[in-house]
Amino acid sequence: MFSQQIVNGILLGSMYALLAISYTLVLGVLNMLNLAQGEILTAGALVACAILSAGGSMPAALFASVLVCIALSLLVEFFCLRLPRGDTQVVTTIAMGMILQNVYTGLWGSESIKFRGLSSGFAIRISTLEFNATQILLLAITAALMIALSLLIDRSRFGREMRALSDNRTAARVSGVNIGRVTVLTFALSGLIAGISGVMAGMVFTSVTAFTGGTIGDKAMVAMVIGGTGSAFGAGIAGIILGIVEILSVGYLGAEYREIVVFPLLILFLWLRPSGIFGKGRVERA
Amino acid sequence: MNVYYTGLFVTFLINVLCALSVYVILKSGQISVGNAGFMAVGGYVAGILSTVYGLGIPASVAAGSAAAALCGAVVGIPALRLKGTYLVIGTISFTAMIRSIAQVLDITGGAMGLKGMKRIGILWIVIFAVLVIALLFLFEKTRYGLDVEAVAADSEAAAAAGVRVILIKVLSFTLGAAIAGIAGGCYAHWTQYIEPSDFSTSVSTMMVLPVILGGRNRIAGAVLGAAVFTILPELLRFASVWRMVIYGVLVIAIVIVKPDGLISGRKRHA
Amino acid sequence: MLEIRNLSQYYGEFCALKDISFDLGENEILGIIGQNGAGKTTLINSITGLGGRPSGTVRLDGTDILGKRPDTIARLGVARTFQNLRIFRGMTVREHLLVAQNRKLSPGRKLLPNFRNTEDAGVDALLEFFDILRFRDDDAEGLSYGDRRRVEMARALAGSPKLLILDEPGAGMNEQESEVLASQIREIRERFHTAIILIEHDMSIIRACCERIIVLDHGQKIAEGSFEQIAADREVQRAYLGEEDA
Amino acid sequence: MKKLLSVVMASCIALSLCACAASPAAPTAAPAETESGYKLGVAIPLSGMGSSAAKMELVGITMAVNEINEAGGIGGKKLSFETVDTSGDPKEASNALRKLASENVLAVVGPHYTGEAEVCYPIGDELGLVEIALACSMPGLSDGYQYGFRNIATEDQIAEKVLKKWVEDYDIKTVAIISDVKAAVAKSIGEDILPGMFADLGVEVLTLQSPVTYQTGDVDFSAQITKVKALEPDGIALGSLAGDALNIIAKAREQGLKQPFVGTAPLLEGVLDKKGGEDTQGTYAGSAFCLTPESEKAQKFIEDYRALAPTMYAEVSSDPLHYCANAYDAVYMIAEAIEKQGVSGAAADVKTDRDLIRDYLAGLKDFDGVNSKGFDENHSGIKDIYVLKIEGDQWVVVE
Repeated sequence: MFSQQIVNGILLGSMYALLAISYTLVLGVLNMLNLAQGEILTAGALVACAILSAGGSMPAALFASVLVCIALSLLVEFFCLRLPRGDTQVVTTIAMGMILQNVYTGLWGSESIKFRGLSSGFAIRISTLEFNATQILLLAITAALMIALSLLIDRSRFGREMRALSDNRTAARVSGVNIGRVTVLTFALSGLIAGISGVMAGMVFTSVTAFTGGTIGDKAMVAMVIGGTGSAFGAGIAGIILGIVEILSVGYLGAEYREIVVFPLLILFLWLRPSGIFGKGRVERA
Repeated sequence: MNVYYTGLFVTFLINVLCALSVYVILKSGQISVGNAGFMAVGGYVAGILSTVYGLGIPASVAAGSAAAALCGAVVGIPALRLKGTYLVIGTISFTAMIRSIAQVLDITGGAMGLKGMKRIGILWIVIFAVLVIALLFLFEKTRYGLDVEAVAADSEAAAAAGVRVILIKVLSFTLGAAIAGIAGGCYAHWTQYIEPSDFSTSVSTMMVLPVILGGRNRIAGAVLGAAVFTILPELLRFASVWRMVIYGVLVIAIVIVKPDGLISGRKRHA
Repeated sequence: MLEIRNLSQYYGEFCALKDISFDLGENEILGIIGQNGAGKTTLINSITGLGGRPSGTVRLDGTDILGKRPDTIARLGVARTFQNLRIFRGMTVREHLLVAQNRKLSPGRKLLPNFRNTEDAGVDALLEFFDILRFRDDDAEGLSYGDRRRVEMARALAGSPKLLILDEPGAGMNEQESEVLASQIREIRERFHTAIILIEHDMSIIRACCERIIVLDHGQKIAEGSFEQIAADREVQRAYLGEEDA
Repeated sequence: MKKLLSVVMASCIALSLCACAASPAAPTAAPAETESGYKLGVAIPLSGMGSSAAKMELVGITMAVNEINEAGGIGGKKLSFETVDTSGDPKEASNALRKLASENVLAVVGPHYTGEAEVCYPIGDELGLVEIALACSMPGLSDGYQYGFRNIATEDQIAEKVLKKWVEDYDIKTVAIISDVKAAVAKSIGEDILPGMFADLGVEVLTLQSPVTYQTGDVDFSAQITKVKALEPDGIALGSLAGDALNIIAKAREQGLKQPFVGTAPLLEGVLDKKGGEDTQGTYAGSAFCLTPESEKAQKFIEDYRALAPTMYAEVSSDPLHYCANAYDAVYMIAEAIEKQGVSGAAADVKTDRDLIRDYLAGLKDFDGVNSKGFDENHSGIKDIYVLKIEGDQWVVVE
């Protein structure tokens, strides 16, 4: 049973990893914490769920979810980053999260909606462990995303501009980085990831509610800090570690101990190493 | 005053205390989105003292506030190392930790919450609120108030001028936490039932929004913000399901139009 | 008054200051000159505790202040201005001086609501001295560049320091203003009994005020002496006029 | 000048807000407020978690009020009601209660949840205002309150009948219990009621030493299902709300668990039958209401509901749940109290009217309602319990 719990931990962890990656992009590059990110994921999940239950195909659902999430991310970028002044950005993203969550409860109500996932019975059995199609897909996508993003950030021109912006905003502007373009693209990218994560969440948890994104969002934020800002790889690994820690504490201690384990871990990191395990970004401290 | 308006008035007073607790910390340049955690400590300690140990309500609210102040100092010291976004994450996770502790312990009633507190007199809540406002008003007139403003403006330059920056920052956190503790104690004895989910992250943000909305550099700003935040939900009751959506849109609109809040004038030192 | 022995400062492998030593007597005005990036500001940042982790020894009137927190050092009587103007946003000129004065008051006095009281006399005199009394209750942020520099100097002096460090106070001043500044600096020493460390590019101010001058180049002290001595020093010429096969 | 402008602007905003607050929100879908009528209060969570159940309750209340008024009202006077949304939050519920009290309502139908009732019952006693809560089935909740009632059977009454039938039908020897640790009523079912009942029935509870728990609204149940799978029980019992139950059962089936599930009243609140599909077939639960009742009064209620519901809310389900019947009967019980006690309804003697209603309801044991008979000495609802099972996409009565 222990090994199966580890597998459960990895699967839950990769959900946190996916969202943590989209968090760390925005925070790493623009030093802005988008607390509405969880709710954007929910939008993706709900849209995909609606399309699937209306008989649409999986690719159609995935495409629609990504489209909606990118649109919402750009909305957040405009109303919560570009317009308001520096220190009120935190407040505006929280307000945006509140708006989105209540729109979902308004439209879809507060019940959980069954997510018609992959119907293929395909599964791999390794000794006692069993991975069904959804779980394999999730692991593949998480790994692919972590590698792709790390390459993007380290190798591509856009990645270099993102890193320049995250190191020193004024220096970046002076050396010709088009701040506006990079900001919008970073948000669009995080929207893309949120869209994919939304569909994955639906498949893994087999049902979606208006509150799905919120619960994953809090944990993803923890993973992002522990993993290290601006490092997709770090966020990914930390997300998975967090998933395992949570599943084991729920499995062996009981559900009420779940937060007790996760949040002190975060505070320890914030205190000792705010830049996280793989943190590249220079962390602004007192 | 009939029953409904007294209920609303008390909610207003508690919202004022909550807003002021964020105001005091924000005044020293630190934004804390975790004051619901201090409020929880204040509420639970006061609740337990008055139900299990039979302490008088005002005394237990004061004790709850002291316990919250202690937490404020404990959070304030590591907070020195964090700025902006990281302080927000740190304070959010502090509240989450307090919530999970309250959920596990038996003395706090776990997930079922703490009940049986007797009703606090409205007069006592008024006294606490007026006391806090008066103290803050006077404190801002003193030279320490000036130090706080300097630290918020530029902590390095303030240090170079001899201001004890670390003392001021930790003091602000402690004071803010104490005020949130009072709010928690009053809330616990007014609704006579508290549970961990009463102190969620969204409650913390509901404590921050009034200060940013009303005006973060004037006590009057925080009080006005609290008034707007008490009356708005009652006004929007007709919109039931879409109430919170309008609420959120309003907040974003005001923050963009009036970044300094409704009252943004500076107060001069006599 | 101030003893500095082999003060060094490394940021990672980059060596910002290397083995700098010099003394400063009571009421002496010491000039520090050098090209941009020579390490002038890094030096005074290390002395006033705003730099990284310097090594070596810095003693003020016998007490070791290296590595202490900036506010502790300030309270020991060291005041400074900043090269890039650190004005308190949203505070009046008078409030700037009151903040610096606060460190002289006992905690008890600081808790009294400060109605019009005697400390104000000191404030007004300083504002008068720097000719900015008329801006007394205006927001300091709104003043002209030169006036904001004077506010910084007034703030530094409001805490009645033993040692005043001025970081390019003359930057951006015309001929006439520089002369006024030079005379003010000399008068500060007499009226406020402070030793002064003056970092400046404007040689006219340096010549007018400083008995002794230190020249920094690439984080090292390459010369020390009176204005005439360092003007004649070959090393200084090489540093200033660029490589030249002497 | 700029400062003056912002202060003026601030004060006029504050003023306009206070002015609007004075006029309470307009009542919804209620017949016009006649001068000499009887006025009831309704406090249900129209927004937030319980919104779909609350909409059903409002349909039931509106049906009862319309029927009474069409039949000539009470002694010729019309009945009306004012609705306030509690959004399922105890603090809002207490505000709503105080608001209704200030409107001189004679009694309140609501609140909905256990958490809300725990806060509102002490306030109801303090204000002297009868409350008939609709969906808080935790045992002992309304004990000792004078004005606090609830028109719902307690969990232990329901569990007793359901478990016995479930154990017999599926020949259960060992059971695993999955229990919520957050929602009060689900937690008390999972931790206090189920273990004891199973012990009395001679069924071994495998999760006694290390309980399998989760928190309301969790998104992932893989850890819990893996643990239960390893125990290999004959059946699985749920101390859960409907939403979580749907997720748990779906996850269990996905991991290959075939065992039958059992729960109590909360399982009926959600859409376990409609949305469960294959996964939830054969799941047992209990309630004080079913869609194929014998009494024609209940059958008429269901038909009337199906007629009125679509006109009020597009997305509310066409099958009424027991909350709807609880609310419907609550209105009739209050109306009966008004009639039998000669309540005047005038603003002057609202205090005495409220006490008359309380006294009547406290002694009401023989009420002929759709699914209500009155209140026991702890003010909990007296109901006959039906054992239900999911067949197809419906809860059907188990003979």
